[in-house]
Amino acid sequence: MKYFKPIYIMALLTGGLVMADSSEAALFTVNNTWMLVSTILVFIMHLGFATLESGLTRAKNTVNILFKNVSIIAIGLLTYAICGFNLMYPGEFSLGGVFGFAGWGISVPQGAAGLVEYADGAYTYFTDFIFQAMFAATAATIVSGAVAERVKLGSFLIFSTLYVAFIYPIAGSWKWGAGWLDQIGFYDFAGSTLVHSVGGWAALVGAVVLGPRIGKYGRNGKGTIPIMGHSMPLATIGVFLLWFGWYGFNGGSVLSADPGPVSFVFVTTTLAAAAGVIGAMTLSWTISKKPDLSMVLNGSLAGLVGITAGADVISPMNAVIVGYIAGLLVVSSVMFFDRLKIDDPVGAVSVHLTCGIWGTLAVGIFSPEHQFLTQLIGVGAYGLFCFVSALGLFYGIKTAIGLRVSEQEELGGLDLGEHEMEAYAGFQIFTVE
Amino acid sequence: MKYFKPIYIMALLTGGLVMADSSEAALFTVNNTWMLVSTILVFIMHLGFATLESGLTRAKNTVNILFKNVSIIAIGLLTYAICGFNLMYPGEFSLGGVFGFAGWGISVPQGAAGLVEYADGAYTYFTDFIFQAMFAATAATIVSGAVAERVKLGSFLIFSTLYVAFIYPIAGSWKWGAGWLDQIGFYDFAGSTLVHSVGGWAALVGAVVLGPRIGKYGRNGKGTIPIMGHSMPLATIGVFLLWFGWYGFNGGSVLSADPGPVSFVFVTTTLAAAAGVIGAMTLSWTISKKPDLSMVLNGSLAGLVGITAGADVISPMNAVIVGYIAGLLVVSSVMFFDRLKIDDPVGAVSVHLTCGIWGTLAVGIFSPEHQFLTQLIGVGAYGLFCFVSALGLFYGIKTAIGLRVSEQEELGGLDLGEHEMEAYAGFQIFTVE
Amino acid sequence: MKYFKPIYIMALLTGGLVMADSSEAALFTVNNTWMLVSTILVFIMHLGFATLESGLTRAKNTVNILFKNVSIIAIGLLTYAICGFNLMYPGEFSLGGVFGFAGWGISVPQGAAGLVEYADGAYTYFTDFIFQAMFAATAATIVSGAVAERVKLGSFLIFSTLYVAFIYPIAGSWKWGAGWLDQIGFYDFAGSTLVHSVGGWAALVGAVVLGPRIGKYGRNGKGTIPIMGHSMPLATIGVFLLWFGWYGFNGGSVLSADPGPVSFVFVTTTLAAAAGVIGAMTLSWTISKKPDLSMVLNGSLAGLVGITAGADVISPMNAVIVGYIAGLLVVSSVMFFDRLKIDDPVGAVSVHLTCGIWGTLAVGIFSPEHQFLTQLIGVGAYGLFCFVSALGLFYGIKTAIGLRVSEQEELGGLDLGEHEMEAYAGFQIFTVE
Amino acid sequence: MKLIIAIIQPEELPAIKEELLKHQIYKFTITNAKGQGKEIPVQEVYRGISHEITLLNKVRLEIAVNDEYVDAVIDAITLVAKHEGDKGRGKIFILPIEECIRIRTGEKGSTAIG
Amino acid sequence: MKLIIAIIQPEELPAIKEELLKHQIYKFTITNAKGQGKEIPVQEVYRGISHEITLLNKVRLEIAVNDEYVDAVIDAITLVAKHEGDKGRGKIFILPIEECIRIRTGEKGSTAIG
Amino acid sequence: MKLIIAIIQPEELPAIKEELLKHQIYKFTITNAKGQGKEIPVQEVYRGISHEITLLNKVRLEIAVNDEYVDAVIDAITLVAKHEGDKGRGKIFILPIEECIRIRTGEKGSTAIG
Ligand SMILES: Nc1ncnc2c1ncn2[C@@H]1O[C@H](COP(=O)(O)OP(=O)(O)O)[C@@H](O)[C@H]1O
Ligand SMILES: Nc1ncnc2c1ncn2[C@@H]1O[C@H](COP(=O)(O)OP(=O)(O)O)[C@@H](O)[C@H]1O
Ligand SMILES: Nc1ncnc2c1ncn2[C@@H]1O[C@H](COP(=O)(O)OP(=O)(O)O)[C@@H](O)[C@H]1O
Repeated sequence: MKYFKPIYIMALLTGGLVMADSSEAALFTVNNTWMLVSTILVFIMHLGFATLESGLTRAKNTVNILFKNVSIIAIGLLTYAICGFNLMYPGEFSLGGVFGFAGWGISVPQGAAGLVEYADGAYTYFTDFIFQAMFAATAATIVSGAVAERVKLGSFLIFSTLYVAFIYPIAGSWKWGAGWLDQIGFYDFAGSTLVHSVGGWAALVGAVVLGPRIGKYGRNGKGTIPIMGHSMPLATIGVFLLWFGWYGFNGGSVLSADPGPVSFVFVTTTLAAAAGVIGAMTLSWTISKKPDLSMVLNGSLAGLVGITAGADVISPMNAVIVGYIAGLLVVSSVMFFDRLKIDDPVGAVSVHLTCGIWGTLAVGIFSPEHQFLTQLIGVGAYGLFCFVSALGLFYGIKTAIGLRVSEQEELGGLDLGEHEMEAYAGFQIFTVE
Repeated sequence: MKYFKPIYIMALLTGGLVMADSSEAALFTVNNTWMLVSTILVFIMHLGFATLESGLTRAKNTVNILFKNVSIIAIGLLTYAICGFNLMYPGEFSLGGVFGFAGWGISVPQGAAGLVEYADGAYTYFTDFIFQAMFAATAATIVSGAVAERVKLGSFLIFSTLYVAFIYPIAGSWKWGAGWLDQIGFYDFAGSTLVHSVGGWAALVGAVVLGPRIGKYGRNGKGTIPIMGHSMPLATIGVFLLWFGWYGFNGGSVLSADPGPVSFVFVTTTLAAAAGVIGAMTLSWTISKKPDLSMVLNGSLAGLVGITAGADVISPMNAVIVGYIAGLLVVSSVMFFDRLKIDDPVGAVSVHLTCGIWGTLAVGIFSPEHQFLTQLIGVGAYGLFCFVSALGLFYGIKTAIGLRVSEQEELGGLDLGEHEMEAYAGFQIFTVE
Repeated sequence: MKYFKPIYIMALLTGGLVMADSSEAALFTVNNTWMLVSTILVFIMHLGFATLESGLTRAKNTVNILFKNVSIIAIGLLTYAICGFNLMYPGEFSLGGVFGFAGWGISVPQGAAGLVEYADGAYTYFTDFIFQAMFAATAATIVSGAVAERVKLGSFLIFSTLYVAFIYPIAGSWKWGAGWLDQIGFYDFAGSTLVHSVGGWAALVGAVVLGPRIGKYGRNGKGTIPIMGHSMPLATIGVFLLWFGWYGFNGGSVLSADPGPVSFVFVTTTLAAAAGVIGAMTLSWTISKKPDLSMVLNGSLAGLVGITAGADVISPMNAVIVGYIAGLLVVSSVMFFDRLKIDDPVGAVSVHLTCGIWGTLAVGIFSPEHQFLTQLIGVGAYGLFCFVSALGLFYGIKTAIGLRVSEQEELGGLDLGEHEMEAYAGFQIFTVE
Repeated sequence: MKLIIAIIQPEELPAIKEELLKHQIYKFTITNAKGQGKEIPVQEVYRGISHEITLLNKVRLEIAVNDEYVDAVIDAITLVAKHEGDKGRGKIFILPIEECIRIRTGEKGSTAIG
Repeated sequence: MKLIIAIIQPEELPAIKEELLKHQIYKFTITNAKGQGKEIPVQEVYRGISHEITLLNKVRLEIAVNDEYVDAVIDAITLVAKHEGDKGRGKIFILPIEECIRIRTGEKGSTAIG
Repeated sequence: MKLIIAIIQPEELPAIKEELLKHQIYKFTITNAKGQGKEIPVQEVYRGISHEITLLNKVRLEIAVNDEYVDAVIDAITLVAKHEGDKGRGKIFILPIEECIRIRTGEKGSTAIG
């Protein structure tokens, strides 16, 4: 028989694991394991974002985008440990369902309290923290795509740190932390609003405050000129990884491995994503006469964002409808924002905000237990809070240290400007047009 | 303690979860969780196919290949929900073990019937559906590689839709749906024949009907000219992701998390893949004098396809032999089809058909419980059915709307022709030779 | 109800699965399932290495690096089946805690012995083998990065085969096989020393014996010239995949799915990785004035390697410190080795050796149960053994068949020289400077 | 000695190479180029925006020859690349070369060129 | 007929194109080039080593024109690309063309050039 | 003024740069090229098919100089790139330049070239 490595702290940790009988222990273990697997799946979504965003932008800004994505996850995880977790799940609110804070740092409840009793035998304190921490960084990452190719690195990192450390968890506490929106019956299963719209609003504000990239809306008013992403394979890798991770994002949001709900959520999530692809394909093919890969990729994400709020309460058939409509919406939304001359290089606003709102409202439409009006109130409340916060932060930073790189740096690329580095050393890349 | 998001439908779903004791619930939960994890793993194989196929073809056709792969999975999932699942698992056959249909759409058995009783406490109805649905799209994706760089997008999408909606599930029902081949004792554990050969036959027919790419078999009879894939890193990513996903493909086909069989399948699958690499390496190094990465990559897939039919009934030692021979076979097969001037850009026919047949027959050789002759009958029956169906479909589409893009479009690339888009905007790519 | 595929060997395997009650079976199943999931996660780390290493080297050597990485995993798995597993876990030592061998091949204990009794109901024999086998190939892969862009393919493959078949498992047996270092209380949870340093020492020896790449340390003593990696996206994909897989590497090293320890390990692993990013960012930004993506990427790996030895015995807060210091160390170490003119293209020595040593010592600092001195003895013993073995092997191979490609081949690239193939056919790549 | 610079369509290179070989001309240098001329612009679609690309992929072929070969080169290229009615088939420019050196030997003049 | 070869900064191409168009000049060929001149070298940092890159990205613009257009081309380029005090804005070289052939028609001489 | 076009092996560029610098020549432009000549073709193997590649990677070096520097450039290049017996080391072509303009200043003629 093989030898086992002794794990000292294990004894300490499992000391509390005295359960009525060992079958409870088994159920506890499988629930917890599924939550950890979901955590890993949500983690890899950050690679999905990194590759999607760099694929849909130009080669001269690739190092910059990758750098931002690697930094954000690190910052997001650490700030969530420092204060985010305790802002989002304050236990008690000091300010009537709107603000609460359970103290700095992560504090391990001793013995069984942190383990089996912590969540009625569904998962441990540590599992709870790490699963939620992986979600946190997502909101900031969404912004990164919309402000790409022109935002100063330092300014963006400051914005992200503040947004992810304070705005995201406070907003989250209103619903998931049992705050006021939860009390009035607002529903958002895995975060169409709490994660995607929260990121999407900041993305919108960022894109507006920064203004469009040079050349996007024509020199001398020559109309909108597409600025092609430099690598469709990278973008495709990103979308598949996001879809892949979404099984943890939605599946893990069941907060246990309960076979019924988890498998149900898998089905709705999958069908919505597939329908999003078809929705985006039909609309973009009709409008542009040619099948546009970048739109179809966005379509699957649209379907996923759309079903996220109601993945456990919308039937498979209706999930197809929600996803299909999200696919239509994302294409229309991209074109709409272009008409407004709001330049969002990767379509982050259309995917996460437009479809996040749609998904949240869809719960009010397709789930009999939920009310459209309450959902609308939730959407409005989050919109207001995030819009104002993001605007405040962006303007503050703009005033203090500036937001946008110089014209010359933008033309030459942020990789050389901000990093003095190239993403594809040796490759011949035409930097004209 | 943290707050739990209420999940309304969960109550409904788990209402049926009244089990003899909670230990059965725990076992049910872990079995179901493993099936869902396997589902996710099979999902990511589609990214594996997308990257492998685009890596092994030219840069000018990359958008097209990615587009096909994103579409196919969406189409595959939706058609499987509409009719595929009920064709493949009809319950009762209306046509003596050959054809049966359980009705349109996915119909959730109410309460416990759809949950714990559905599969003797191994997984829920939803889990069954979603796991099988992920398999379905695979067959069409295999075809995509063989017809790459010259097939019309629309024609291919029509073919795939029909093949995956009808041919794949009907063929599948013969064995996995308890049809006639199952009754005579034919064995195919995870689909060397039911998935890989079914895709492989269509790939072969497609490659033959379309004819070779311009320039592949020499201008003025100058012999075979290699058309190099444009990105070996992409191809390598594809192979690793496929291998990764295969643990769900084979491991999930145990249809429970039973420790013995699942871990056994992991060992045979892994060793066969490794032996496939070595097999392809030795043969291609001997023949070409130089170690050919593209062949070694195909070698690992060959080993995986080869072991798929018998991963649970072939011993680890024999799995090495099966994998090694698959590695030799794939190299020989690639060269054989080139001699026949059948142009298969990514080697899909050699990997999935040649090794799929080999793997199915290997069960008859290495597993005492199974008979070579029965395996041969199965291989023949599937071959006949798929060949004829694929030929019919391809010829039908060819007659109706044409199959192949114009010579000019092929030379300029399908990305510009079909999509008016470039995969690598900004990069300098030489389109000569 | 759906039909189940019969799995014959399953009956055989699960025949032994007679347990006190079914709740033990459930716990056994979830433990085993988690170990298998961890196995898959460790598997995908090999794609992480492949992409990281090829991203950080030049385009002209990409095929070569990919080929090495695909081969190594195949070789590693097969040799581990042949002798590695039985060298590493000999059961009894024939040479007092230093060397033992349990015989050739993998031998399945019959019935319950190979299943539930094998590891006290934590996992089966097969699971044990396959999980450990995935670790084995890692050590050789680490070397591959340090000797990249100049080592002969054949020579490297011979070195790897011998190192992974004999040196790694013998060294491993000292601790994980319950050998002498285990007996004196040395601690290495998941392999900061047993895996990473063992690979790191060979990487160092390889880099020294081979000498630097042409042009790295200046023509005419012009100082150190950076040789940029050709694809930052590939490198980033590699790092994220490694981090992703590390949840299996560390999480699986708990050797069960026990909720407390596994979730604890997830938290320490994650925070150390995040802190490593910040550590490398602050130091490299300070020194170079510009934020260096390649350093930040290495930083996260540094944090991960650093926490690996003590992921279960170091508190989350201290894990941040361990990770942060690892981040500082990796940057300093890269610059240090450059000063010594030891050319390590991907920083393998700095990540795996420097931080592997740091992590092992950190256990002696941050865990009250462990002694700094014992840890130091362990580090020293492994250093000596690996250094001498690697030196012997490299010199032996150098004498017998040579280690380094010709100058002309190095300039033209190993892809053409060793493989007669290009990684990016069609792309215009400048091969000057 | 003349330097013949021809801007051609990328897909025509293999045929031009074969044609040149018939005249014993097999030494040349090519670069990847983009050209704007009177050719029909290519349409590109990306994220709902359609756009005309006027800078199209070309190959720039450079052949240094002794004067007596100039006509052969022109003939070879025009033979292959001439398509009645189709705009944007490219141009050939003939420039004078004053001296030519074979780097390997240092040899100069008209014998060095081939 | 002259061949005008201009080495310009990549980001100035769109403006130069517009300027040329004002003079009815819209046919040209470009290639991707790297140039070394007196421009301030770009700093690159990689893995703790900082390095000066002196070979910078340029675009090589080739325009064949009849003699009377030469000044217009020079004016258009210098107008856009001229920045007082900033080194490394590039060069224009004028070379003689002896003959020009339109591949499509075989047409020669000064009418073939446009 | 002359335009010196040299087709060289990519790996020889750094040494040629150093040699040119000794003669105070440091301004030049390079493009990535592929050349076919008498050099030994490279063998490529892909999926069991072996194939001869005759279009090999080259660097195309362009240096505009005043007449008195021509010999120095030729010497620098041939010195580095000359390998007895080895085919395919490349060619140098010397073309006349009629005019040279420094874009930044509009300055013309022989002083503008450096
Ligand atoms: N005057 C010119 N100077 C430089 N390149 C030219 C010139 N005229 C044509 N070209 C090149 O030739 C290509 C085709 O030219 P075009 O004039 O459209 O062909 P055609 O004469 O057949 O209509 C252009 O894309 C450009 O690259
Ligand atoms: N004599 C030359 N030969 C070839 N290319 C040149 C020459 N002089 C300048 N160039 C090209 O022009 C670019 C800018 O040249 P530079 O002399 O630095 O500009 P400026 O004259 O404005 O200082 C260089 O990078 C190089 O590509
Ligand atoms: N007449 C020519 N015109 C254009 N390029 C040429 C010519 N001759 C040689 N070259 C270039 O020089 C390279 C080497 O030429 P080659 O004649 O083989 O060298 P060598 O004279 O040393 O044998 C070729 O690959 C090609 O790029």
